[in-house]
Amino acid sequence: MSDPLTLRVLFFSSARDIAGTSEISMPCSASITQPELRKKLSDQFFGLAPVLATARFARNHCYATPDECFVPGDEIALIPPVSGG
Amino acid sequence: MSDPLTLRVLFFSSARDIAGTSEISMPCSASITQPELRKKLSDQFFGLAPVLATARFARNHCYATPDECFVPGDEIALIPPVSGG
Amino acid sequence: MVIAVHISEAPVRENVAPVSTGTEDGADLIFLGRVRATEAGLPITHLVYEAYQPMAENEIHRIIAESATECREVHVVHRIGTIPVGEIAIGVRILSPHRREAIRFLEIFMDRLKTDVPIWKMGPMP
Amino acid sequence: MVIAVHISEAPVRENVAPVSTGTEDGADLIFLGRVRATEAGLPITHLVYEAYQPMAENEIHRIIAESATECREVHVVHRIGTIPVGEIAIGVRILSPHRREAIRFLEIFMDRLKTDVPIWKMGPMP
Repeated sequence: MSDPLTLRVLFFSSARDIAGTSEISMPCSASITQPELRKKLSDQFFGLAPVLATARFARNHCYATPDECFVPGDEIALIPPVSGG
Repeated sequence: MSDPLTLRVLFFSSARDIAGTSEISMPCSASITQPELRKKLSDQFFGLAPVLATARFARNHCYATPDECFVPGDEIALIPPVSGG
Repeated sequence: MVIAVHISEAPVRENVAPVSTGTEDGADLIFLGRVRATEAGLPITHLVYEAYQPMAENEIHRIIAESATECREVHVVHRIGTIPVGEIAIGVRILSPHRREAIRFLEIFMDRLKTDVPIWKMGPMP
Repeated sequence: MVIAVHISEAPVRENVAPVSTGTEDGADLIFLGRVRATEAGLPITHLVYEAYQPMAENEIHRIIAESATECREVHVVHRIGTIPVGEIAIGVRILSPHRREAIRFLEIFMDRLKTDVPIWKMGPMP
Protein backbone atom coordinates (compact mmCIF):
# COMPACT_ATOMS: atom_id res chain seq x y z
CA MET A 1 0.00 0.00 0.00
CA SER A 2 2.98 2.34 -0.44
CA ASP A 3 2.33 5.65 -2.16
CA PRO A 4 4.38 5.74 -5.38
CA LEU A 5 5.13 9.46 -5.03
CA THR A 6 6.30 9.55 -1.43
CA LEU A 7 8.96 8.19 0.85
CA ARG A 8 7.78 6.88 4.19
CA VAL A 9 10.27 7.85 6.91
CA LEU A 10 10.10 6.26 10.38
CA PHE A 11 11.67 7.66 13.54
CA PHE A 12 12.63 5.64 16.60
CA SER A 13 13.91 6.33 20.09
CA SER A 14 15.72 9.69 20.39
CA ALA A 15 14.93 10.51 16.75
CA ARG A 16 11.21 10.17 17.43
CA ASP A 17 11.44 12.17 20.64
CA ILE A 18 13.15 15.06 18.84
CA ALA A 19 11.06 14.89 15.66
CA GLY A 20 7.90 14.71 17.77
CA THR A 21 6.46 12.09 15.44
CA SER A 22 7.12 8.44 14.69
CA GLU A 23 6.51 8.66 10.98
CA ILE A 24 6.28 11.13 8.11
CA SER A 25 5.39 10.83 4.47
CA MET A 26 7.79 12.85 2.33
CA PRO A 27 7.02 13.88 -1.24
CA CYS A 28 9.55 12.19 -3.51
CA SER A 29 9.18 11.90 -7.25
CA ALA A 30 12.60 10.43 -8.10
CA SER A 31 15.54 8.77 -6.36
CA ILE A 32 17.16 10.60 -3.48
CA THR A 33 20.64 10.14 -1.99
CA GLN A 34 21.29 9.74 1.72
CA PRO A 35 23.03 13.15 2.05
CA GLU A 36 20.02 14.75 0.35
CA LEU A 37 17.62 13.05 2.74
CA ARG A 38 19.73 14.00 5.78
CA LYS A 39 19.63 17.63 4.63
CA LYS A 40 15.87 17.58 4.14
CA LEU A 41 15.26 16.01 7.58
CA SER A 42 17.69 18.37 9.28
CA ASP A 43 15.92 21.36 7.67
CA GLN A 44 12.48 20.06 8.59
CA PHE A 45 13.16 19.00 12.21
CA PHE A 46 14.90 21.44 14.51
CA GLY A 47 17.45 19.67 16.72
CA LEU A 48 17.61 16.48 14.67
CA ALA A 49 21.10 17.17 13.25
CA PRO A 50 23.04 15.52 16.14
CA VAL A 51 20.90 12.39 15.86
CA LEU A 52 21.33 12.34 12.08
CA ALA A 53 25.08 12.45 12.60
CA THR A 54 25.15 9.13 14.49
CA ALA A 55 22.06 7.38 13.10
CA ARG A 56 22.00 4.91 10.22
CA PHE A 57 19.33 4.64 7.55
CA ALA A 58 17.46 1.42 6.92
CA ARG A 59 15.65 0.84 3.65
CA ASN A 60 12.81 -1.66 3.59
CA HIS A 61 14.01 -3.34 6.82
CA CYS A 62 17.70 -3.60 5.90
CA TYR A 63 20.55 -1.23 6.68
CA ALA A 64 21.33 0.89 3.63
CA THR A 65 24.84 0.74 2.22
CA PRO A 66 26.48 4.20 2.14
CA ASP A 67 25.90 4.81 -1.57
CA GLU A 68 22.42 3.32 -1.73
CA CYS A 69 19.73 5.71 -3.03
CA PHE A 70 16.10 5.70 -1.95
CA VAL A 71 13.19 5.70 -4.36
CA PRO A 72 9.49 6.56 -4.09
CA GLY A 73 7.59 3.84 -2.24
CA ASP A 74 10.51 2.90 0.05
CA GLU A 75 10.09 2.54 3.79
CA ILE A 76 13.04 4.38 5.27
CA ALA A 77 13.88 4.33 8.96
CA LEU A 78 16.27 6.49 10.90
CA ILE A 79 18.06 4.16 13.35
CA PRO A 80 19.85 5.85 16.28
CA PRO A 81 22.48 3.72 18.08
CA VAL A 82 20.69 0.62 19.37
CA SER A 83 20.65 -0.74 22.93
CA GLY A 84 18.71 -4.00 23.02
CA GLY A 85 19.37 -7.05 25.17
CA MET B 1 36.71 -44.51 61.57
CA SER B 2 40.03 -44.85 59.68
CA ASP B 3 42.34 -47.64 60.79
CA PRO B 4 45.57 -46.09 62.07
CA LEU B 5 47.70 -48.89 60.67
CA THR B 6 46.37 -49.06 57.15
CA LEU B 7 45.98 -46.98 54.04
CA ARG B 8 42.58 -47.12 52.37
CA VAL B 9 43.02 -47.16 48.58
CA LEU B 10 40.03 -46.58 46.28
CA PHE B 11 39.86 -47.54 42.60
CA PHE B 12 37.59 -45.91 40.03
CA SER B 13 36.66 -46.47 36.40
CA SER B 14 39.32 -48.41 34.46
CA ALA B 15 41.42 -48.84 37.62
CA ARG B 16 38.53 -50.59 39.36
CA ASP B 17 37.81 -52.76 36.32
CA ILE B 18 41.42 -53.95 36.17
CA ALA B 19 41.91 -54.31 39.93
CA GLY B 20 38.62 -56.16 40.19
CA THR B 21 37.75 -54.28 43.36
CA SER B 22 36.75 -50.75 44.25
CA GLU B 23 38.70 -50.56 47.48
CA ILE B 24 41.52 -52.18 49.39
CA SER B 25 42.97 -51.73 52.82
CA MET B 26 46.76 -51.77 52.67
CA PRO B 27 48.93 -52.35 55.74
CA CYS B 28 50.97 -49.22 56.32
CA SER B 29 52.82 -48.47 59.52
CA ALA B 30 54.67 -45.31 58.42
CA SER B 31 54.62 -42.74 55.65
CA ILE B 32 54.84 -43.99 52.07
CA THR B 33 55.90 -42.10 48.95
CA GLN B 34 53.90 -42.11 45.72
CA PRO B 35 56.52 -44.13 43.79
CA GLU B 36 56.48 -46.70 46.60
CA LEU B 37 52.69 -46.96 46.48
CA ARG B 38 52.68 -47.25 42.68
CA LYS B 39 55.17 -50.11 42.93
CA LYS B 40 53.09 -51.92 45.56
CA LEU B 41 49.89 -51.56 43.55
CA SER B 42 51.59 -52.60 40.32
CA ASP B 43 52.97 -55.71 42.04
CA GLN B 44 49.64 -56.55 43.63
CA PHE B 45 47.35 -56.01 40.60
CA PHE B 46 48.31 -57.59 37.30
CA GLY B 47 47.70 -55.21 34.40
CA LEU B 48 47.37 -52.07 36.51
CA ALA B 49 50.74 -50.60 35.41
CA PRO B 50 49.39 -48.75 32.31
CA VAL B 51 46.62 -47.17 34.41
CA LEU B 52 49.10 -46.20 37.12
CA ALA B 53 51.18 -44.44 34.46
CA THR B 54 48.41 -41.98 33.58
CA ALA B 55 46.40 -41.84 36.82
CA ARG B 56 46.82 -39.28 39.59
CA PHE B 57 46.60 -39.93 43.31
CA ALA B 58 44.16 -38.07 45.52
CA ARG B 59 44.69 -37.90 49.26
CA ASN B 60 41.68 -37.29 51.48
CA HIS B 61 39.66 -35.86 48.57
CA CYS B 62 42.36 -33.57 47.14
CA TYR B 63 44.85 -34.22 44.37
CA ALA B 64 48.23 -35.03 45.90
CA THR B 65 51.16 -32.85 44.94
CA PRO B 66 54.01 -34.88 43.37
CA ASP B 67 56.18 -35.00 46.50
CA GLU B 68 53.36 -35.52 48.98
CA CYS B 69 53.68 -38.65 51.14
CA PHE B 70 50.78 -40.70 52.45
CA VAL B 71 50.40 -41.76 56.07
CA PRO B 72 48.40 -44.43 57.89
CA GLY B 73 44.73 -43.48 58.08
CA ASP B 74 44.70 -41.62 54.75
CA GLU B 75 42.02 -42.23 52.14
CA ILE B 76 43.94 -42.53 48.89
CA ALA B 77 42.22 -42.73 45.50
CA LEU B 78 43.66 -43.67 42.15
CA ILE B 79 42.12 -41.27 39.63
CA PRO B 80 42.36 -42.32 35.96
CA PRO B 81 41.81 -39.51 33.41
CA VAL B 82 38.36 -38.09 34.04
CA SER B 83 35.52 -37.64 31.52
CA GLY B 84 32.60 -35.94 33.23
CA GLY B 85 30.16 -33.45 31.73
CA MET C 1 18.83 -25.20 11.05
CA VAL C 2 15.75 -24.24 13.07
CA ILE C 3 15.49 -20.50 13.74
CA ALA C 4 12.69 -18.91 15.76
CA VAL C 5 12.49 -15.22 16.65
CA HIS C 6 9.77 -13.55 18.70
CA ILE C 7 9.53 -9.92 19.75
CA SER C 8 6.52 -9.04 21.85
CA GLU C 9 5.29 -7.55 25.12
CA ALA C 10 4.73 -11.00 26.63
CA PRO C 11 6.93 -12.06 29.55
CA VAL C 12 9.78 -14.38 28.56
CA ARG C 13 9.73 -17.85 30.09
CA GLU C 14 12.84 -19.19 31.83
CA ASN C 15 13.11 -22.05 29.35
CA VAL C 16 12.80 -19.47 26.48
CA ALA C 17 10.99 -22.00 24.30
CA PRO C 18 10.11 -25.64 24.44
CA VAL C 19 12.57 -27.47 22.21
CA SER C 20 12.65 -30.97 20.89
CA THR C 21 16.26 -31.81 21.51
CA GLY C 22 17.66 -33.95 18.75
CA THR C 23 19.71 -36.95 19.74
CA GLU C 24 22.87 -35.24 18.48
CA ASP C 25 22.36 -32.09 20.58
CA GLY C 26 24.96 -32.46 23.31
CA ALA C 27 24.74 -28.77 24.25
CA ASP C 28 21.62 -26.88 25.30
CA LEU C 29 22.54 -23.32 26.28
CA ILE C 30 20.06 -20.79 27.65
CA PHE C 31 20.87 -17.13 28.26
CA LEU C 32 18.42 -14.88 30.09
CA GLY C 33 19.17 -11.16 30.20
CA ARG C 34 17.35 -9.56 33.12
CA VAL C 35 16.64 -5.91 33.95
CA ARG C 36 19.02 -4.76 36.68
CA ALA C 37 18.00 -2.40 39.47
CA THR C 38 20.65 0.12 38.47
CA GLU C 39 20.86 1.82 35.09
CA ALA C 40 23.59 4.37 34.37
CA GLY C 41 24.28 4.53 38.09
CA LEU C 42 20.72 5.35 39.12
CA PRO C 43 18.19 3.11 40.82
CA ILE C 44 15.25 2.16 38.59
CA THR C 45 12.12 0.07 38.96
CA HIS C 46 11.69 -0.85 35.29
CA LEU C 47 12.89 -0.14 31.77
CA VAL C 48 10.93 0.47 28.59
CA TYR C 49 12.10 -1.19 25.37
CA GLU C 50 10.95 -0.37 21.88
CA ALA C 51 11.72 -2.10 18.59
CA TYR C 52 11.45 -1.48 14.88
CA GLN C 53 9.85 -4.86 14.91
CA PRO C 54 9.93 -6.22 11.33
CA MET C 55 13.51 -5.07 10.85
CA ALA C 56 14.63 -6.30 14.28
CA GLU C 57 13.24 -9.75 13.48
CA ASN C 58 14.96 -9.69 10.08
CA GLU C 59 18.30 -8.69 11.57
CA ILE C 60 18.16 -11.34 14.28
CA HIS C 61 17.35 -13.97 11.65
CA ARG C 62 20.22 -12.77 9.50
CA ILE C 63 22.74 -12.82 12.38
CA ILE C 64 21.70 -16.36 13.29
CA ALA C 65 21.85 -17.60 9.70
CA GLU C 66 25.29 -16.04 9.24
CA SER C 67 26.91 -16.93 12.56
CA ALA C 68 25.23 -20.04 13.97
CA THR C 69 26.22 -22.34 11.13
CA GLU C 70 27.44 -25.02 13.54
CA CYS C 71 24.30 -24.90 15.68
CA ARG C 72 21.15 -26.88 15.01
CA GLU C 73 18.48 -24.71 16.61
CA VAL C 74 18.38 -21.11 17.88
CA HIS C 75 15.46 -19.40 19.61
CA VAL C 76 15.49 -15.70 20.42
CA VAL C 77 12.71 -14.03 22.39
CA HIS C 78 12.95 -10.29 23.13
CA ARG C 79 10.39 -8.58 25.29
CA ILE C 80 9.45 -4.96 24.57
CA GLY C 81 7.31 -2.40 26.40
CA THR C 82 7.64 -1.99 30.17
CA ILE C 83 9.82 -4.58 31.92
CA PRO C 84 10.13 -4.52 35.73
CA VAL C 85 13.48 -5.00 37.45
CA GLY C 86 14.42 -8.70 37.73
CA GLU C 87 12.32 -9.79 34.76
CA ILE C 88 13.72 -11.13 31.51
CA ALA C 89 14.30 -8.72 28.61
CA ILE C 90 15.92 -11.26 26.29
CA GLY C 91 16.09 -15.04 26.16
CA VAL C 92 18.34 -17.01 23.82
CA ARG C 93 18.34 -20.80 23.58
CA ILE C 94 20.88 -22.64 21.47
CA LEU C 95 21.10 -26.36 20.65
CA SER C 96 24.27 -27.69 19.09
CA PRO C 97 26.31 -30.89 18.99
CA HIS C 98 29.01 -29.54 21.35
CA ARG C 99 29.21 -26.73 23.88
CA ARG C 100 31.97 -24.69 22.24
CA GLU C 101 30.00 -23.64 19.17
CA ALA C 102 26.95 -22.77 21.30
CA ILE C 103 29.00 -20.58 23.66
CA ARG C 104 30.88 -18.93 20.79
CA PHE C 105 27.63 -18.16 18.98
CA LEU C 106 26.04 -16.71 22.13
CA GLU C 107 28.93 -14.25 22.48
CA ILE C 108 28.80 -13.24 18.82
CA PHE C 109 25.04 -12.93 18.88
CA MET C 110 24.87 -10.71 21.95
CA ASP C 111 27.60 -8.43 20.59
CA ARG C 112 25.83 -8.11 17.23
CA LEU C 113 22.47 -7.60 18.95
CA LYS C 114 23.88 -4.61 20.80
CA THR C 115 25.29 -3.00 17.65
CA ASP C 116 22.91 -3.93 14.84
CA VAL C 117 19.42 -4.91 15.96
CA PRO C 118 16.97 -1.98 16.06
CA ILE C 119 15.80 -2.36 19.65
CA TRP C 120 16.18 0.47 22.16
CA LYS C 121 16.27 0.49 25.92
CA MET C 122 14.77 3.68 27.29
CA GLY C 123 14.99 4.84 30.87
CA PRO C 124 11.71 4.84 32.76
CA MET C 125 9.76 7.99 32.03
CA PRO C 126 10.10 10.43 34.91
CA MET D 1 28.88 -15.86 46.54
CA VAL D 2 26.28 -18.64 46.60
CA ILE D 3 27.64 -22.04 45.53
CA ALA D 4 25.53 -25.18 45.31
CA VAL D 5 26.76 -28.55 44.03
CA HIS D 6 24.74 -31.73 43.72
CA ILE D 7 25.82 -35.09 42.37
CA SER D 8 23.15 -37.77 42.36
CA GLU D 9 21.23 -40.25 40.25
CA ALA D 10 18.21 -37.95 40.05
CA PRO D 11 17.28 -36.49 36.65
CA VAL D 12 18.45 -32.89 36.18
CA ARG D 13 15.73 -30.30 35.65
CA GLU D 14 15.94 -27.91 32.70
CA ASN D 15 16.12 -24.90 35.03
CA VAL D 16 18.93 -26.70 36.96
CA ALA D 17 17.81 -25.09 40.23
CA PRO D 18 15.32 -22.51 41.32
CA VAL D 19 17.23 -19.30 41.92
CA SER D 20 16.26 -16.08 43.59
CA THR D 21 17.71 -13.64 41.11
CA GLY D 22 19.09 -10.61 42.85
CA THR D 23 18.24 -7.24 41.42
CA GLU D 24 21.82 -6.80 40.20
CA ASP D 25 21.88 -10.09 38.28
CA GLY D 26 21.69 -8.97 34.68
CA ALA D 27 22.87 -12.34 33.37
CA ASP D 28 21.30 -15.73 34.05
CA LEU D 29 23.11 -18.42 32.07
CA ILE D 30 22.06 -22.07 31.99
CA PHE D 31 24.08 -24.82 30.35
CA LEU D 32 22.64 -28.31 29.95
CA GLY D 33 24.94 -31.07 28.70
CA ARG D 34 22.91 -33.89 27.22
CA VAL D 35 23.84 -37.46 26.29
CA ARG D 36 24.29 -37.73 22.52
CA ALA D 37 23.20 -40.74 20.50
CA THR D 38 26.73 -41.30 19.22
CA GLU D 39 29.76 -41.99 21.40
CA ALA D 40 33.18 -42.59 19.87
CA GLY D 41 31.47 -43.04 16.51
CA LEU D 42 29.08 -45.77 17.66
CA PRO D 43 25.34 -45.52 18.28
CA ILE D 44 24.37 -45.82 21.94
CA THR D 45 21.14 -45.74 23.92
CA HIS D 46 22.58 -44.51 27.22
CA LEU D 47 25.79 -43.81 29.13
CA VAL D 48 26.77 -44.73 32.66
CA TYR D 49 28.55 -42.13 34.80
CA GLU D 50 30.34 -42.75 38.05
CA ALA D 51 31.89 -40.28 40.49
CA TYR D 52 34.23 -40.24 43.43
CA GLN D 53 31.49 -38.23 45.00
CA PRO D 54 32.97 -36.39 48.01
CA MET D 55 36.06 -35.42 46.05
CA ALA D 56 34.09 -34.46 42.93
CA GLU D 57 31.92 -32.14 45.01
CA ASN D 58 35.04 -30.65 46.66
CA GLU D 59 36.74 -30.06 43.32
CA ILE D 60 33.69 -28.43 41.79
CA HIS D 61 33.39 -26.14 44.81
CA ARG D 62 37.06 -25.27 44.56
CA ILE D 63 36.89 -24.47 40.82
CA ILE D 64 33.89 -22.21 41.39
CA ALA D 65 35.46 -20.42 44.35
CA GLU D 66 38.67 -19.87 42.38
CA SER D 67 37.24 -18.91 38.98
CA ALA D 68 33.77 -17.44 39.47
CA THR D 69 34.90 -14.48 41.52
CA GLU D 70 32.84 -12.06 39.42
CA CYS D 71 29.69 -14.18 39.61
CA ARG D 72 27.12 -14.03 42.37
CA GLU D 73 25.63 -17.51 42.29
CA VAL D 74 26.66 -20.81 40.69
CA HIS D 75 24.71 -24.08 40.75
CA VAL D 76 26.14 -27.32 39.40
CA VAL D 77 24.11 -30.51 39.19
CA HIS D 78 25.74 -33.66 37.77
CA ARG D 79 23.75 -36.82 37.27
CA ILE D 80 25.46 -40.19 37.71
CA GLY D 81 24.35 -43.75 37.06
CA THR D 82 22.54 -44.66 33.85
CA ILE D 83 21.51 -41.69 31.66
CA PRO D 84 19.48 -42.32 28.50
CA VAL D 85 20.28 -40.50 25.25
CA GLY D 86 18.80 -36.99 25.17
CA GLU D 87 18.71 -36.59 28.94
CA ILE D 88 20.82 -34.13 30.92
CA ALA D 89 24.13 -35.32 32.38
CA ILE D 90 25.20 -31.91 33.71
CA GLY D 91 23.43 -28.64 34.43
CA VAL D 92 25.21 -25.39 35.29
CA ARG D 93 23.40 -22.18 36.20
CA ILE D 94 25.29 -18.93 36.69
CA LEU D 95 23.99 -15.56 37.91
CA SER D 96 26.20 -12.51 37.48
CA PRO D 97 25.87 -8.76 36.94
CA HIS D 98 26.84 -8.95 33.25
CA ARG D 99 26.91 -11.67 30.63
CA ARG D 100 30.63 -11.65 29.87
CA GLU D 101 31.78 -12.96 33.26
CA ALA D 102 29.08 -15.66 33.24
CA ILE D 103 30.07 -16.88 29.76
CA ARG D 104 33.78 -16.76 30.57
CA PHE D 105 33.24 -18.73 33.78
CA LEU D 106 31.13 -21.36 31.98
CA GLU D 107 33.98 -21.99 29.53
CA ILE D 108 36.59 -22.21 32.28
CA PHE D 109 34.38 -24.42 34.41
CA MET D 110 33.60 -26.95 31.69
CA ASP D 111 37.26 -27.18 30.70
CA ARG D 112 38.33 -27.74 34.31
CA LEU D 113 35.48 -30.22 34.87
CA LYS D 114 36.81 -32.33 32.02
CA THR D 115 40.37 -32.36 33.33
CA ASP D 116 40.09 -32.29 37.13
CA VAL D 117 36.75 -33.47 38.50
CA PRO D 118 36.68 -37.21 39.32
CA ILE D 119 33.64 -38.18 37.28
CA TRP D 120 33.83 -40.80 34.57
CA LYS D 121 31.67 -41.48 31.56
CA MET D 122 31.56 -45.16 30.78
CA GLY D 123 30.16 -46.71 27.64
CA PRO D 124 27.04 -48.79 28.10
CA MET D 125 27.94 -52.28 29.20
CA PRO D 126 27.72 -54.70 26.28
